[in-house]
Amino acid sequence: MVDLSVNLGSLTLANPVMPASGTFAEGNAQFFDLNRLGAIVTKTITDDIRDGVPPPRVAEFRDATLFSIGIPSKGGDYYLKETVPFYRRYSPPLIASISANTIEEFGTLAGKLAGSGVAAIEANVSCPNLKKDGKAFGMDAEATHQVVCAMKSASGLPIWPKMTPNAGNVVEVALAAEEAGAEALVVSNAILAMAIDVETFRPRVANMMGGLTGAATKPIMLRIAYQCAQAVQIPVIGCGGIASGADALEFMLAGCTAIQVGTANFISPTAMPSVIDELTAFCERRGISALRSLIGAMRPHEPIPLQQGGAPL
Amino acid sequence: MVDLSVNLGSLTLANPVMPASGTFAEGNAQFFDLNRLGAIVTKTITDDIRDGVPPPRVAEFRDATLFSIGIPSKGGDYYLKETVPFYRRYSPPLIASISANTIEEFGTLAGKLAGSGVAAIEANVSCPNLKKDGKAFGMDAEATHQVVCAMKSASGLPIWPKMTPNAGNVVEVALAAEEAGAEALVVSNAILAMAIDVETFRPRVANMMGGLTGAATKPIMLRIAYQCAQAVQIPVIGCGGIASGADALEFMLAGCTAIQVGTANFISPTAMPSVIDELTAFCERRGISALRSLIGAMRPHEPIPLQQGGAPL
Amino acid sequence: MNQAISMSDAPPLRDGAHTDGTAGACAAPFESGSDSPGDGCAGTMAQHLCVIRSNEWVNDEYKHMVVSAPAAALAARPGQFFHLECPSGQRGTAYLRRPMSVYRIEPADGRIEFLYKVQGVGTQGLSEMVAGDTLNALGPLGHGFALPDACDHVLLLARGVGLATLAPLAGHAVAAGARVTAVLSARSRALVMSEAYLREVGAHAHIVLDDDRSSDLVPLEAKLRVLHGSNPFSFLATCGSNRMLALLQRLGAEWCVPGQVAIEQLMGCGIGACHACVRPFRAEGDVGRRSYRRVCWDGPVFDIQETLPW
Amino acid sequence: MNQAISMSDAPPLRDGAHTDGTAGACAAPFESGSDSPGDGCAGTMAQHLCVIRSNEWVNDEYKHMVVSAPAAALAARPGQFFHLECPSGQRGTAYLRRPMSVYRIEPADGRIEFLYKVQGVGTQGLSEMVAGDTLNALGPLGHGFALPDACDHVLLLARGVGLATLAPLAGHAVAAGARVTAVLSARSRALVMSEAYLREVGAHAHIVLDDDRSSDLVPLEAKLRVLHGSNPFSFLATCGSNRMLALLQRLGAEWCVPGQVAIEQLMGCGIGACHACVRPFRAEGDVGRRSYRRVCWDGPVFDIQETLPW
Ligand SMILES: Cc1cc2nc3c(=O)[nH]c(=O)nc-3n(C[C@H](O)[C@H](O)[C@H](O)COP(=O)(O)OP(=O)(O)OC[C@H]3O[C@@H](n4cnc5c(N)ncnc54)[C@H](O)[C@@H]3O)c2cc1C
Ligand SMILES: Cc1cc2nc3c(=O)[nH]c(=O)nc-3n(C[C@H](O)[C@H](O)[C@H](O)COP(=O)(O)OP(=O)(O)OC[C@H]3O[C@@H](n4cnc5c(N)ncnc54)[C@H](O)[C@@H]3O)c2cc1C
Ligand SMILES: Cc1cc2nc3c(=O)[nH]c(=O)nc-3n(C[C@H](O)[C@H](O)[C@H](O)COP(=O)(O)O)c2cc1C
Ligand SMILES: Cc1cc2nc3c(=O)[nH]c(=O)nc-3n(C[C@H](O)[C@H](O)[C@H](O)COP(=O)(O)O)c2cc1C
Ligand code: FES
Ligand code: FES
Repeated sequence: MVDLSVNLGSLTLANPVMPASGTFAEGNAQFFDLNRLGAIVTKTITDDIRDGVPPPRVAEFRDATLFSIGIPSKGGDYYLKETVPFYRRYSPPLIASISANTIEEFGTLAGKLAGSGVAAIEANVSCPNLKKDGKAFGMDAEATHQVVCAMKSASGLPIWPKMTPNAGNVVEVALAAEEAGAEALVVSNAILAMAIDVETFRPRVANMMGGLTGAATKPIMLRIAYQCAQAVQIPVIGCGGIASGADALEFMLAGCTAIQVGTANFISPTAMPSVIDELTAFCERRGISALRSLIGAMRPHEPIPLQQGGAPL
Repeated sequence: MVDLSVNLGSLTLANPVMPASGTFAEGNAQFFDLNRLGAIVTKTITDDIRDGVPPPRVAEFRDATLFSIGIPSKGGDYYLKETVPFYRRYSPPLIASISANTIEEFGTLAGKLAGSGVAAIEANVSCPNLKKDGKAFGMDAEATHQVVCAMKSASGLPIWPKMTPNAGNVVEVALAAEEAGAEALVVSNAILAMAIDVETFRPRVANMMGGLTGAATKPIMLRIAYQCAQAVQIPVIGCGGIASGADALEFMLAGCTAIQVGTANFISPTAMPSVIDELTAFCERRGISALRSLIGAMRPHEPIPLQQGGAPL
Repeated sequence: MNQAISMSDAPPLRDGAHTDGTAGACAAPFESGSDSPGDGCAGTMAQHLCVIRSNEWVNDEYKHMVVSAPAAALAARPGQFFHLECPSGQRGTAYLRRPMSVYRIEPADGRIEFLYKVQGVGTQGLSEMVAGDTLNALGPLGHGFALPDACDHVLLLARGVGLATLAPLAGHAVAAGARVTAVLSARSRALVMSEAYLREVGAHAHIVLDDDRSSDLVPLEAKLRVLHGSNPFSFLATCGSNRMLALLQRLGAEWCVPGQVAIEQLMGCGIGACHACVRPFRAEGDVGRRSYRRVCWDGPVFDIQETLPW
Repeated sequence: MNQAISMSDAPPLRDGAHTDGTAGACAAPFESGSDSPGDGCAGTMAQHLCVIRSNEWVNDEYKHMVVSAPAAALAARPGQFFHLECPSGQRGTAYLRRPMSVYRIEPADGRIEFLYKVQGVGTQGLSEMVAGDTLNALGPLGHGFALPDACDHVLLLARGVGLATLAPLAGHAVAAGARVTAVLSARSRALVMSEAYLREVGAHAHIVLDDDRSSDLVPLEAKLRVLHGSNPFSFLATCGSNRMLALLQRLGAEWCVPGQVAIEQLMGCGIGACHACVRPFRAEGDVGRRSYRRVCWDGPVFDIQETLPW
């Protein structure tokens, strides 16, 4: 029996696999037993009701997708009334994901979720579709710090800010989030990108820019997850292009404690249980009794100085 | 006859197509007549002689590659003695690409190239493999400004700084480069990324991190090229994932004046003449007499307010 | 991927144990606009491994695929769709699945059929599949057509590939005791499909063509008025043309006849999670307010008057 | 992609007009370490469209591909390679090309052959090609083997797929008047390939196996010493094993016999542009200094003493 459990701050998960916010909904419960998951992360909500951006909302590439959805939201009350009860029927901890226009609103909405049965809150400070002075909170270490503080003090719940890969200084933002008391980091959200239809001269998603997600982004997302895991003491939850047990392992070897599966859920709604099965099979084949022993187990190449004396290289 | 010519500051190119630095060398001259190119850009050199990083230097994904080469260089003298004479046999303007450890060294090497027959110099301030306090010049608007000033005053040549997509503030860096007197911007260099072999636990390139290039990166690179083209008045040379005439057009529609072809040269050494042929064919089919009329011709979707009165959406 | 994948029971039922496609299935598995799966159909949505029986060209643009499907997939209703994993083909590999309406469901024969236009990378991959290959079909998904209780005469107005979506409603409506009139619009005679299939299930098929301009809106409207005049429609269903949708909205409002339309949109997940597939709709009872609805989850079949032509 | 693509002239020459593979071609198109193409071979490197004649399994792991190649491709020399565009296969599509040595060149028959191990995505794609398909082969690339002027007895020491690279040197050396001894090392008898081909071109082939431990270094060294004792080698060539390279380096130094080794490395461009394919080498004449050389451009055949086992 392989022990797949991992510790994320105050939470212990049965396994490290959970959905990425916005890529999973109630309908997925039709395809496998949600009790198999390490945790359940819901789509980002705002407290106000939002429609999202106009279609077209998706463009596809050979190994990636460009989505621009714009956080449609039925609001905090609907979430408490409908979404929380739905998922509380399952045992894995329920993680809400929230977004807001101001620091204060982040705090208010987090406070509203306290005591609802939500086990932790993801702070979506990184959504490339929400604009505030053209700059997302997550691009700014100070703003991220404030968001985490506001959410923590208002809710008393574990806060998991989600990094944006569009920031050049992700490590700074990660350190600021840790300092503010974040219990874990989710690394990362989608990468801002665009595409143009050369026949019509129109952007391929109506919002012009969207988030690039899926397999092709994995090497970038892995690099950022590694950089954050190197810098902070709190656990990092890797996200970006994960579709298989091997992908999940790659993030764990780079130092991630848990992982989120996003776009792969669209390709197969049973992607997550498959990832769990593949992690188990890998550990069995390699005789690894506790999956968590692989966290950060990457072995860098030994430095090979070229201009060495007579010693064999 | 379609007019493919474009203006890049003080230079006029017969067409907008040129190789991306480091993806093209003398051997390519075997495959097509280099006189067909808009310009010739050579691999980045440093003034000192460098070996580059240990192998493995390349990892491959379904639609992208991860390279970590590390700027091996035979130095400035070799460049002047061998490389410049080789390419001066061809008519397209020769663009050198240089890198250095300090602002002063950037100036010195640029000065060395003045009067050699080089038509402009690309400033590789963005190479993710060269480290200076762990931060590339191109991540820092002020440092980029200084590099451009130093190169310009030392050489009197047009300076084209090459942006790094790893900076969260690319637009700031672009504006600083413009202010310093750059004649054009190359947008962008490779995206920092990594990959781990889950069987051996080793990074897939020895240097651990490398640059992700190729088709899969195009939507990200296009977004950054668009952001820069929106912000600056000087011409932008798009780069990243371009392999076909349609790809080149996508960057031109987004506001780029010219484009560079990188990894696609590895897949087919005749990728560049094919791009030129496809641009010509597109213009002929669409009755466009001057390709340059397509620069920035993207048409955003009209805003579609959802909560409108009775008017049809 | 060993979760919730059902295998076609081989051999397919060929006689005896006749399972009626309607029994136990529901036209509207989940309440429109709701996120919570209803109880009625829980468990029928799955990734089904269907074995291809045949996959032939019907004309220059369309192929007809017949597969053996497991029981849960056979619960599909007219207007529902499957989200298909498309294999690699000459144009490469589609990253996402592709939605495809059920064109015909024959539970007794353990068979589902698709009629599809070969367009881009995904449908090219589908077109290269041969008998014996396995198709991974996620579904049945979405809300199918819901006929009103008293339903004497059903109009099916289909353009192009819209036919693939409307065709199964013909047999279904006939079985429910209605008269069915199908008006098929196409560029040319060669592109008209399924006339025989529609007649076989008891529908009256009329053809209108671009070739002889009989498909133009003015003659089309005249024809529909004549048909309605001689035998009033009690339900209008359409798919495949924006202009035809607008026409039926106008006529439906004038005649006070309800109707539904099946809509297409680019999709991500197909199961209501990603919100990529939205289109704007008129809010029920409030013509001024618009809101986005998910084609995959709230549709793909919508009330004809609430739908906005695009 | 209409530049510098040459088409195989169909039908291939089958008799008459015998073109000797050596005429007009050069073993070392460009000077090692230089970036400038030499004049000798300018224009022979190109993307050739070769038509597949056959592509068959030779054992459980290896396939043998025979293609019709245009004249410029037929100028390939032993040790040179082609950079192959691999079509999509069951494991997907390789993004970059894959390097493959020429296993046999028959200019008179307009034919080139490859012997390859089916490993990952690229070779899987190659393995699915069938007679009549078109292979896009970039080459011939790199430096082939260069026999010394006075060359009485050539040793070919090959392990596994290294054989594919060494095999064409056998016929070439025999044609140049040398005696050729080939020692083939493999895991088991079933994996020994090309024994017949080597004998056919006049080489003396010896087999050593892991099965019976005859391939172990100690018996192998003893065998080579016996062979050298009875008929001294004037040139040592090897490919495919690090341990065998180290052995030949030691014996070559002891015997004062020159030699060359063909090296593999992951490649990007294959034409000297990207510097991805480097390995460290001892600088000529300076055993202490190492420098990187490009396997594709400065090799893939290198001086045996300058090469570092890895
Ligand atoms: C609910 C539903 C049911 C459908 N039923 C059928 C059917 O029975 N028969 C049939 O032939 N087609 C049907 N379609 C359309 C079908 O899904 C698309 O033709 C298919 O996805 C194209 O994929 P591709 O990879 O071949 O083309 P792509 O390369 O993806 O695109 C080619 C062209 O098709 C358009 N397209 C792509 N996806 C869709 C889509 N989901 N909806 C509309 N247009 C699209 C693109 O915008 C583009 O213009 C249906 C669509 C929906 C939403
Ligand atoms: C100059 C040269 C000549 C070669 N000649 C032959 C030949 O005649 N016959 C033959 O079977 N093979 C030959 N190879 C090796 C061949 O190129 C690789 O087996 C092939 O590229 C693997 O591609 P893949 O997509 O199937 O495997 P991948 O999925 O890319 O990888 C599978 C495994 O093969 C290894 N590999 C991949 N590419 C190379 C490479 N370029 N060199 C060495 N190992 C690699 C990978 O590290 C991995 O372990 C040659 C290599 C070089 C450099
Ligand atoms: C359609 C879609 C909607 C998304 N919505 C959200 C969201 O609401 N909140 C959020 O934090 N991330 C959202 N994301 C980002 C994902 O959670 C995830 O970070 C990203 O897709 C990268 O992972 P992947 O490559 O596995 O998809 C969304 C992604 C997609 C594709
Ligand atoms: C092997 C390799 C070497 C490169 N070397 C350089 C270099 O020396 N200087 C530089 O500015 N960019 C270098 N680049 C980056 C390319 O010029 C280009 O910016 C990048 O590859 C993105 O374009 P692409 O997607 O078309 O390849 C290199 C890229 C590759 C793949
Ligand atoms: S396609 Fe994902 S919600 Fe409809
Ligand atoms: S593979 Fe590019 S230099 Fe050798």
